[in-house]
Parts: sequence; C-alpha cells; structure tokens
Amino acid sequence: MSVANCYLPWEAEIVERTQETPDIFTWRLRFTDPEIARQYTFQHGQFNMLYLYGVGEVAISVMSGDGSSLLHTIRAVGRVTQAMMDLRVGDRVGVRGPFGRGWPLFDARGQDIVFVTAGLGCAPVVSSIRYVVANRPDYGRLVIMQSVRYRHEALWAPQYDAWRGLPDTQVLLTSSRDKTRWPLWELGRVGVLLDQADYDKNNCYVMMCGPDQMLRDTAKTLIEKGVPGPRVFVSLERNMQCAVGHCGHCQMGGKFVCKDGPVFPFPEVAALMETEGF
Amino acid sequence: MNPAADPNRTIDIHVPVLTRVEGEGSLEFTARNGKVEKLYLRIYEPPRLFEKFLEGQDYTEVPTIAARVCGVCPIAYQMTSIRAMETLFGVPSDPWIHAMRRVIYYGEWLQSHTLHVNLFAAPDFLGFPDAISMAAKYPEEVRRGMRLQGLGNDLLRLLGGRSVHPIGMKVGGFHRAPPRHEVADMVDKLLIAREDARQFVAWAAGLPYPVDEQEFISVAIQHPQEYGITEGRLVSDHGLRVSFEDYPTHFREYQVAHSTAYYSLMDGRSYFLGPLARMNLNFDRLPQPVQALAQELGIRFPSHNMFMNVVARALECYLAVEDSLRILSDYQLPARPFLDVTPRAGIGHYCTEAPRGMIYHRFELDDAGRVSFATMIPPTSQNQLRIEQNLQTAMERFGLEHSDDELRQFCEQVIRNYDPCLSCSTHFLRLEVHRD
Amino acid sequence: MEHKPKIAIHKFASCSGCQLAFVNMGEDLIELLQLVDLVHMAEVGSMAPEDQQVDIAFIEGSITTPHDVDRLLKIRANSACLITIGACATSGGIQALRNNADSGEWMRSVYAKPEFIQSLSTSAAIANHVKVDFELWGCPVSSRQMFTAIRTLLYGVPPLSLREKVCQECKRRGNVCILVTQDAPCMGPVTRTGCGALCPSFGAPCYTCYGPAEGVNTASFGQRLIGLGLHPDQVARRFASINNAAPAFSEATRLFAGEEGKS
Amino acid sequence: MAEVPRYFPRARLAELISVVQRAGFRVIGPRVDQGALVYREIDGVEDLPQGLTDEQAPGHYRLAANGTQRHFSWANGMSAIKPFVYAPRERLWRVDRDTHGIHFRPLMSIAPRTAILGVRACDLSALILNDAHFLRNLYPDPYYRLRRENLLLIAVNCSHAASTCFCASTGDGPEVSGGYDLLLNELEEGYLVHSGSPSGDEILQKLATARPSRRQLDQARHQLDACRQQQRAMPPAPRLTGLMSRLDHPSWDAVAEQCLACGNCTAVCPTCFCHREVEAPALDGQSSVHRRDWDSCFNEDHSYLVGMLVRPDIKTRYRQWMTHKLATWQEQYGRSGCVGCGRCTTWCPVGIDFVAQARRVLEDEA
Ligand SMILES: Cc1cc2nc3c(=O)[nH]c(=O)nc-3n(C[C@H](O)[C@H](O)[C@H](O)COP(=O)(O)OP(=O)(O)OC[C@H]3O[C@@H](n4cnc5c(N)ncnc54)[C@H](O)[C@@H]3O)c2cc1C
Ligand code: SF4
Ligand code: SF4
Ligand code: SF4
Repeated sequence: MSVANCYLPWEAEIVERTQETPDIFTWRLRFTDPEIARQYTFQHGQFNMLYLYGVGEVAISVMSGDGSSLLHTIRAVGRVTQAMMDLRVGDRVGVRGPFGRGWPLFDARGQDIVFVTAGLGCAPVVSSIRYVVANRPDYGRLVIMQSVRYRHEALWAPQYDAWRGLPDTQVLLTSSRDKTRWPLWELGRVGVLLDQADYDKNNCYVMMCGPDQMLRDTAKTLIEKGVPGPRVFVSLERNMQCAVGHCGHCQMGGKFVCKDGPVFPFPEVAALMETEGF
Repeated sequence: MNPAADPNRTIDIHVPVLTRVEGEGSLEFTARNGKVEKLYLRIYEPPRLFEKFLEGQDYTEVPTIAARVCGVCPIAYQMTSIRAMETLFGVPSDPWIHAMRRVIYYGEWLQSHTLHVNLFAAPDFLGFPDAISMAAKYPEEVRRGMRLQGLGNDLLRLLGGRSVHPIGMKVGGFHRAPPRHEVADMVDKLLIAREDARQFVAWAAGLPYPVDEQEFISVAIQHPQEYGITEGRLVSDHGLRVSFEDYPTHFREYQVAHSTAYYSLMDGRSYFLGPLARMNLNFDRLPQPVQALAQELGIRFPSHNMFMNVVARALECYLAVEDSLRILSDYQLPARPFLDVTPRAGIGHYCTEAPRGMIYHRFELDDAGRVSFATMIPPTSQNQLRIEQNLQTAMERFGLEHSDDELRQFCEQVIRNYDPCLSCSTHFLRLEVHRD
Repeated sequence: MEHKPKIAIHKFASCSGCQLAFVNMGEDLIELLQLVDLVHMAEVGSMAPEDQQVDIAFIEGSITTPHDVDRLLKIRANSACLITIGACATSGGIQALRNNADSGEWMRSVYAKPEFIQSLSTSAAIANHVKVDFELWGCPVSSRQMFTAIRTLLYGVPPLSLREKVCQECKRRGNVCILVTQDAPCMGPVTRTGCGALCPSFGAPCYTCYGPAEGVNTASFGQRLIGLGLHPDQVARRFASINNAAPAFSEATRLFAGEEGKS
Repeated sequence: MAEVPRYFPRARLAELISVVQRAGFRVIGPRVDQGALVYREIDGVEDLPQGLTDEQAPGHYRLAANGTQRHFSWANGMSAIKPFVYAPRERLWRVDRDTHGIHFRPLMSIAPRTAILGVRACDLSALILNDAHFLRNLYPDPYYRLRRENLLLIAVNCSHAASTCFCASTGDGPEVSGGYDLLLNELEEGYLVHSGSPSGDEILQKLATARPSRRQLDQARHQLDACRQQQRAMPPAPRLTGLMSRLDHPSWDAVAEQCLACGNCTAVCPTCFCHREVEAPALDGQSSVHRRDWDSCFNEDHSYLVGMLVRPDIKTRYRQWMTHKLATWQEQYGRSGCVGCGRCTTWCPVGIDFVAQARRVLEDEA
C-alpha cells in the first residue's frame, strides 16, 4: 500500500469473472499500472479494499494471486457488493491493500492443520487451504471442516471433493438447514463435525472463519478438547471503512480488527467475544 | 388547422389536470347555443385543515406550521402570521428588520415569478406543450430564467436558510443576521444579475400575447413611499382605503352550492389580486430605475389586459433585483436581529403581498400566547371568482367556434395567467363532478 | 446507458414544496434532464398517465381520499422503484394531526358544507398503502437529496440513508449547542440528519422537520425539555409537529400529553 | 516552567497577534458565539473575549462578566484543537472516469498556516493523543499531517477551572507541560511568556518584553495552584481498566435510560477519532469525490455489519464510549483517552456526568 497516501486506491481491471452461485462471484483483477502490479504482494488472510466507482469501498479477502492476477470472491449482500455483481470483464475498479495480519501459515509448518469455516467465511480460508495443499510436505495432517446453510450453497464443491482424495486429508461437511442428509454430509452446525476430526491436538494449528458465535463456540470446544488456546486462530469481521486503523469502526475493545487482525489468536479476543457489544 | 366548428354546438370540456400551475386543479365547463352555461374551476387539493391545527399552538410555532400551507409562498404565510402577532403584541417597527423582510420577500417573488414566467407561461405564448420542449429551442432564455430563479433562492437562503420553508424568521424579527461576507457575496451576485433581469423583462414584454381586456377591480397593499409588500393599507382602484384590521368588514368568504371552493367578495363584488393589480395601483411607487425600464420598453400601467399580468410579474423581478441591491449595498450588522416580544391576548390581523396577491391572516390568542382561533385567506381563493368570470367572457370573445382542443388550451392559458396556487388548500374542497 | 430512465413526480395532499425543491435545482435540473426523461410532473406540464411504466416514481404528499388510494395503487403497479419525498408522503405530514382528532368535527368547524367533502378521515403516509422502496425525509426534501438519490439509482445502487441525529452535523459545522447555552428547546437530539443542521446554524431550535432519527430516546429528552421549563403539553406539541404521525413521535406525544393512561 | 519567562503588559497582546499574522499565519482564537467561547478566526485583539468567565455544569454553559480585563479567564470552550487538525469533513480524493478507465487523484487542500491562541493544557494533551492515533501508525494520515505541520500553538495556563474540569486528576493540566510554541500566563496586568520551540523563539524576539518581577511570578504560581483544586476527579488509570470487568454492571442500564445517543460527547471530545467515509458522485456521472465525516460510536452505522448491529442499543453504545475512552484506549495508546477537559459533561444535552458515571460503574466513592 502506498505509504504516501493510504487512502488512495489504485485502478484495476476485471480480467475474468466467474459466477459461483446466484449471489457469489469471483473476480480476477489486474492493476493497470504495471509498476504497482509488480510490487504487490500479500499474505493469506489479508484483505483489500475494493472500490466501486461512484459508490464506495468494501473489505474483501485476497484469495490468491499477485498484482497482475488477483482473485477475490464476493458475495452480493448489500449496496456495494450487489452493484459489483453487475460489473463485467473489462470494467475498472479501485483497489487498496493488502491490509491486516494474515494466517500463521509460516509458524504452522510441521504441524497438523485444522480449518473450520461456516457460511461465506470460507473465502479467507480457502486461499490458505490451497496454500497448504500446494505445500503439502511442509505440514502434517489436514482437516477441513465446513458448514453451510444448504448443501447447494457449498461453494467450490468439486474442489472439496478433490481435497478429500488427498493423502492425510479429511474433509468434513455439514449443512445446518437441510432436511435430508446427503452422502458424505452431516446435518447440523459445525460442532457436529468436531468429534469426527482426526488431528494431534498438541501439535496443530486451527484456523477458523465465520460468524462470531460459531467462532466462539467452536474455539471453546476445541480448547476444552485440549487444543492450546494460542494455537486457535479466528478471522473476524467488523465494519471497515479506512482499513488503516484510523476510522475506528472496526474496534473491538482495544483492538483494531483491520490492523491488529482480522486474524487473531483466540485468547486475544476471547473475553470480548463473550459480551454483546464489542 | 381545424375547420371551424359550429359555435352553437354543445361543448363539454373537461381539462382533467391543469398543468403548469402550482398544485393540482381542473376545469369543467359546458356551453350550449353559443353561451357558456356552466363553468367550474375545480381544485383537487384535499382539505388539510391548517386553521384547525393552529389552534392550541404557541405563537412561536405558528410561522413554522403556517408555512406548510404552501411550499410556493411560505414566506408570505410566515410573514403574515408573524406581523399579525406583532401588531397584536405591539412590537415597534425596526428599520433593519423591515429592510430584511423586504429582501426575503423579494427572494420569494423572484423565485416564484421567474418560475412562472419562464417555465409555466412562456411555453404558452411560444407554442410549446411544456417547458422541457421549450428549453430545447430557447436554451439561453431558459437558462437565464433559471439563473434568476436561483438568485431568488439565494436571497431566501441568505435570510432564511433554505428556499422552501425557510427557517430564519420569527415573531420579533430574524434568528440570524447574515454575516457581512455573505451579504457582500450576495451583492456581487445581484450586480451581475441586473442585466439578466433587464433582459428578462424585455423578453417577457415581447412575448406574443393575445389581448384580453377585462373589467375588474384591482386590490393591493399600498404604502406611502414604497411599493407595498409588508406594510401599508388595503386599497382598490374603486375607492377602497382601509387598514388591515378592517378586512373582515369589507371582504367576505362564501361557499356556493354548485361550486367546489370558497369564494371571496369585496363589498359584494369580485376583485383581482396579484402583480398586475399591484402595478395598477402602485406603479408610481416603484424605484426610479424600474419605472425607467418600463418606459423604455413601452410597458404601461394601469392596464386591463389580463395578459399584462405576466409582464407585471417580470417587472417585479427586476424590482426585486434592484431594490435588494439597494438595501444590501448599505448593509449594517445589527446589534441583534430581533426585538423581544411579550405575548398578550387579543386579535391580530394582517395582510401582505404574496407573489400571487394579497393574503390575509387573523389570529385570536389567549394570554399565554396560544392560538384560539385562526383564519388564513390565500390570494388564489380570493381570485377564484374573478378567474371564472374572466374565463366566461374571454371564452365567448375568443369564439366558441374554435375546436375543443383550442378552447381547452385557451382556457388553460387564461387560468395560468393568474398563476393560481392551488396548494393553498386552506379553503379549497374537492367535490364530485356535476356532468350534464 | 442503453435507455434513458423515466422518472415521474406525483403529487398528493401537500404544499408542493418538495416538488419545488426539485424545480429549484437550477441549472442542475437541465443537467438532470439530459440523463432522465421526466414523464410526469404536472407542475411543469408533463403529464404521462399514471399507468405508464416508469423507472422511478417520486411521491409527494399524503393519502387523504379514496381517489388518492386508487391513483397510488396504479402508480405503484407501474413503477420499478417508488420513493417518497418529504414529510407528507413519508410520515403523513403536518396534516396527520387530524388523525387523532375528530375530523368530522374539524371539517364542520372549518367548512360550512362539509357534506361535500369526500375525504378519508386520516392523512396517511404512502407506506400505509403500498410498498415504498426508499424514503427521503424532510419538510421539504432538499434538491441535493433528490439528485443524490437519482444519481445513485442511475449507478444501480439504492440511495444511502443516514439516520443519525441532527446534533452530529451541527457539531461538524462547529455550531454552539443552543440547548446547553440558552436552554433552547432544540429537537436536534431526536431528529434525523439531512438538513445540514440548518436551524441551529441560524441559532434557531430544530423543530423535527426531518423526522425521527434512529434509536431516539424521546422519554429522556422530553423530561429534559420539562427541566428547561416547558409544560408537558408543550413538550407533546414539540413532538407533534411536522412528523407527528411518525411512530417514535406519536408515541412521545401520547406520553407527554398524558394520554397514556386514558387509552 | 523551567527557564525564566518574559513579561509584557496586556496592551501588547495586540502586537503579539500582529507579529504572528505578519509571520504568515491566520490566527484562530476564542470568540463569543451563541453564548459560548469557540475557536474562530480573529482579526485582532478586539475579537477576543474580555472580562468574561464561564460557568459550566452538566448540560449547562453560560458566560458571565467577572469584572477583570482578562482575555483568558475562562476554562475552555466548546471545541479543542481537534477540528483544526482532523477536519469534521475532509475531502480525501477524487476519481474521474473517461473512456480509458478511472483515475484517482488525492485532494490535499493546502492547509493554511494556522496559529491557535489560547490553547489549554488539556487541549495539548489531546493533541498528543491525536498525533499518536493519526501519525504514529504504520499508515500515517497525510491529511492530518499536513494540517498538523502548519500549526503554531500559543498556549495559556488556566487561571480558573470550571466545575466540570478534572484535568488535575488525569495529569493533563491545568499547567501546560509541553508541545507548545509559546506559552502565556495571564496576570492581572499582563502576561508571562515562554517559548517552547524555534518558531516560538522567533516570534518572541520580535516582541518587546521585559523581565518579570518576583510578584508576577508568584501570582502565576498561585493562580495555577488554585486551579488545581478541582471539584471532580477521575479515578487513576489503572483503576479504570476495571471497567472492562464490569460490563454487566446495572449502572450501564441506568445511564442508557437517560442517554440520547446523540453523540454530542464524542463530537466535543478532543480525542475521539471516529469517522465514516462518504461518496459524493457528481450528477453527470463523470466524477466522484470521496470524503470522510466525523462519526460517533453512538450512531447505528458505526457498528453495522450486513444484517446486524454489533451495538444495537444505547446501552452497548454508551458502554463502548466509556470503556474505549477510559479503559481500552490504554491498551491502544498506553494511557487513558480522557484528558479531563469535561466537555462531554458540559455539552451533553441531558447532562450525563462522565466522571460520576465512571465512578458508579467502578463503585467508587467520590
Ligand atoms: C476482513 C474482511 C474480509 C472480508 N472478506 C470478504 C470476502 O472475501 N468476500 C465477501 O463477500 N465479503 C467479505 N467481507 C465482508 C464484506 O466486507 C461485506 O459483505 C461488505 O462490506 C458488504 O458491503 P455492502 O455495501 O454490499 O453491504 P451493506 O449492507 O450495504 O453495507 C454497507 C456498508 O457497511 C460496511 N459493512 C457492512 N458489512 C460489513 C462487513 N461484514 N465487513 C466490513 N464492512 C461491512 C461496508 O462499509 C459497507 O459498504 C469481509 C469483511 C472483512 C471485514
Ligand atoms: S434543524 Fe430540524 S427543523 Fe431545522 S431544518 Fe433541520 S431537521 Fe428541520
Ligand atoms: S472524555 Fe470527556 S472529559 Fe475526557 S477528554 Fe473527552 S470530552 Fe474531555
Ligand atoms: S469508538 Fe467512540 S469513544 Fe472511541 S474514538 Fe470512536 S467515537 Fe470516540
């Protein structure tokens, strides 16, 4: 990010666009300034501020890529994101980033890796899963747990199937609102998967993403099961406007989620996640 | 062109919605054997019962609520109620406040008059269905009108904060005295606008008007020195000379069985209010430059050609620019922009000149300064009978042999000429249509 | 843009002030008319029928007659997006004061022959009759609100609607709080932003013309007004003003007019 | 007040102002507006208040004559320095669209060189906190920096504390301890003046001053001592972190009954930094301006997330304000975010007393 003016976006072009589900789409972006494209790097778990011309900015995790091929997966939920869904290949947007603290993928080398996600929370995690898969020898067992509301909402289902076939890898899926149980699927919230997961609780890193309540409940269960608290990481969402720790919206107690997070070791935020209003 | 129609045919014209007037209304008339038999001007505006809402309100709230009768001339509503209460409370006059009140009034006149001349009336005489299509052919003229309208809004904003339902006035004066630099900016704008305003009058005076000579009594406020707006007495060109509190003895509202609205009579006769009436009575009180421009352009008052109402309106725009400029060029910051008032029980009457003509308010207050009874009579309801009479004679003179469409268009022109403000709904009702 | 969006402005019971705010855009209006087709606005002479399909219908005024209801239904059925402008359309306006009164009695006292009046006994907000997509509050709305709404919709995005209190904007403007320095009964702390804190910038107390803000605490604020020397009835009237029928304000009116116990 | 100050009589204050103006600064000073003192641009000494003092109480501010010739014998006005460095509304950048794409351009308004006259100890402490937030950050704020670098600060030691002041307990006043260019002590007949920076030295050199007498130095000291005797006292910072272990305390509910969530407190607080970003597209669709406006944690959109509000009610919002200001601020910037100016109490329309509320939650007897 430009240190001279951290508020100023750079222009980027949509070079590819995929409609993943009726309300989720993926953009491949390229900075139009080759110099910026060359300099841009990110860590898994960081995010960019994407700007829609004339409307405003939203925080979106960086899925993968580099400055000339940057992937973002966006769910159309409100003013900005719904209008973003109408953009076409060739259209221009603004990008600022990357911001925040990412996943501890480096520290986690040699350990078992447990990913837990719910809902669209999967976006920031999927890029890390891909990273672990690509660097499989560096890590121990890989457990991927994902819950969705309805099975048909499961984004990247084929991708999950592919991961399932990898050695030392477990993929556990559940849908919380479906009525019928599908093969390879459980019914219920993510908690129902925890008992099936197979990992070394003393030598693992857990990375989680999803609604606050799911993060809190799952983290507590995992810690009760013996996973050391500092090994449990959560990625949080708060209202974000400046992304550089100035605007104050993302504060959670003394933390600025944008710069101190969005990824936190659970113990850093555990107390605040217990109380409504932080 | 349509072939001439049989003038003795039975004509039933119903203009469902009058356009390019403030508010919504319609016209319905029937002619048989070459005579207009029945003619109603209908107002759609459903009753909003303002006089009732005002009962029980503190005098301080009255200007706020009264303004909501009409978004087109809120200053007239605020000012008339404010002055009614001030006269009751015995608030002395203050030159600064008086001058600023004229300026804010000029703002409203300028805004309302340019809107009418530019967007409502001109398309009639230049043969366009509406202002939008006229703008394509006369872009510069339309822009000039809009600039002047914008200037009116700027004057309103300077003293009132915004152009519709301004918030700057209160019983006793103004909430805020504009700081010097804002006034200086305004003076600059007025200086630039002078030429626009002169051209605007010339343009308006040169539009191809029909001639519609009518018999009518002009009524307006007259002031010994100034062009009457907020101070003076009521006069007519038939000998009326009375103070505002005598309004009820000479003017009377009544409802007629077949009609849709209250009508007003002055000493039993219909009368006419508005820019033309004002010019007819007060032309000699206009500032010198305004009289000079009229002479230069060959504009003469008094006039009984109804279409001169448009010209009168345009000339008042120039008056607004010139006189505001004179007042604001000598601007001094006052120690305080208002006088203290002490409420007292009693009845306050007042009249001022709204853009469309004289407006009358009467408030009955209790000792705590709360309203116990309110009456507000807008100019359009006072002009109502005059409009219908005008239509009747003008139509027969125009010739019933014209096609229905032409007749309809002509009627609309005649009505629009009064710039009737149908939003002033205090006394307008909507009734069923009586059809033959 | 493939097609020029069609917009219409319809009037019901109102003072026409909001339409005028639109006409008062000045030269911006000319700019705007290059971007959209204004197909209905009686004031300027454009008169497409109510059943013409439009992209955006702006509604001014409240619903007071059965005929209004028919017209409104027709407009709604033919508009992709329906936006209320101003207090009348959004909350029923000042004329909603009659909702609580015996309007038959009121009619009789104002009109000699009330039997001719065909009128619903209430003045209702548009949302009481049809679905409203967006509300532009204010009495009147400002030209800026209207063209920002249109501009944003042209971008395919719903207009932003801020609901914070007038105080916030008042402080941004650097105004001194006249409630604190002069005990003025300024309604800023319960009134929705949008006007630019106009009244307090003129040293005048706010009178709620932009309607209730979000999360207002009318009970506490009303008590404070009593503390400043207002009689509870005066407090009730401060709430029962331009937006008297907005739920937060009508409840507050009842609370301070002491009718809570009676009903 | 380490080194010895200089002295000039009251009549020379006008000269100080014109020296500063001639050095190329616009001068901001206290002015009376709608019954209160506020920092506004001044042309000269005639625009300053004279012989006025302030009476402050929860939800109450009045000016009153005090029969002196003094210009600064009041505690503080409605706003501190915050608006001059962190503007209430700041245009950040502009984007233009053409057939090639969209082009971003920063809107760095040229910050005028600005001298602020009459700055108090609490205001200076707050400015240091503003600096910490906006500048000592991985991404320093360029807009803030530009304004900040163009400031000349002429501070004044307080000679009178309002009933709402508690800077003595937070350690931020009433005596100015640093961060100024010039510092005044207003005495009955004139001023003691110190310089605190090279810019201050430069101005001081252009001013005719004298050595102060012992009596004058004593007067200054006594004034300050008297000013330290304040009616309110905030518990010390370490105790304030205890607020975070009392998030369920019933007095949060009680204060929520009274609080209007109007955000006047956060707006007048010299250290609150929250703002929202706003887009203002031009009507023709060819450009757009992106700006930021002061925001408040009392507003619903402050904690908005698609489909939910993190702080849905007045209770959680009030608690956010107080816990942030007094407790979690310490985690962020190593000290409490409150400098004891008392503005949040004076300018609260319903007069909620910040210190009393903190004590209630901490169950601390005043
Ligand atoms: C660190 C981080 C990473 C994210 N990554 C992704 C991602 O990869 N894909 C994705 O689809 N979504 C992601 N989100 C959520 C995304 O930012 C919101 O869905 C988006 O801001 C909604 O904006 P809107 O204008 O469409 O919705 P509206 O409901 O209209 O929201 C209005 C405004 O509120 C703010 N806002 C609302 N919700 C959020 C939120 N959850 N987080 C931050 N600001 C919010 C934004 O400023 C937004 O413009 C992420 C959020 C954060 C904080
Ligand atoms: S301050 Fe209040 S009354 Fe005045 S314009 Fe704004 S909302 Fe309306
Ligand atoms: S919290 Fe209150 S007393 Fe403390 S610095 Fe802010 S406004 Fe001043
Ligand atoms: S969160 Fe609240 S208390 Fe903290 S800086 Fe923002 S507005 Fe001030």
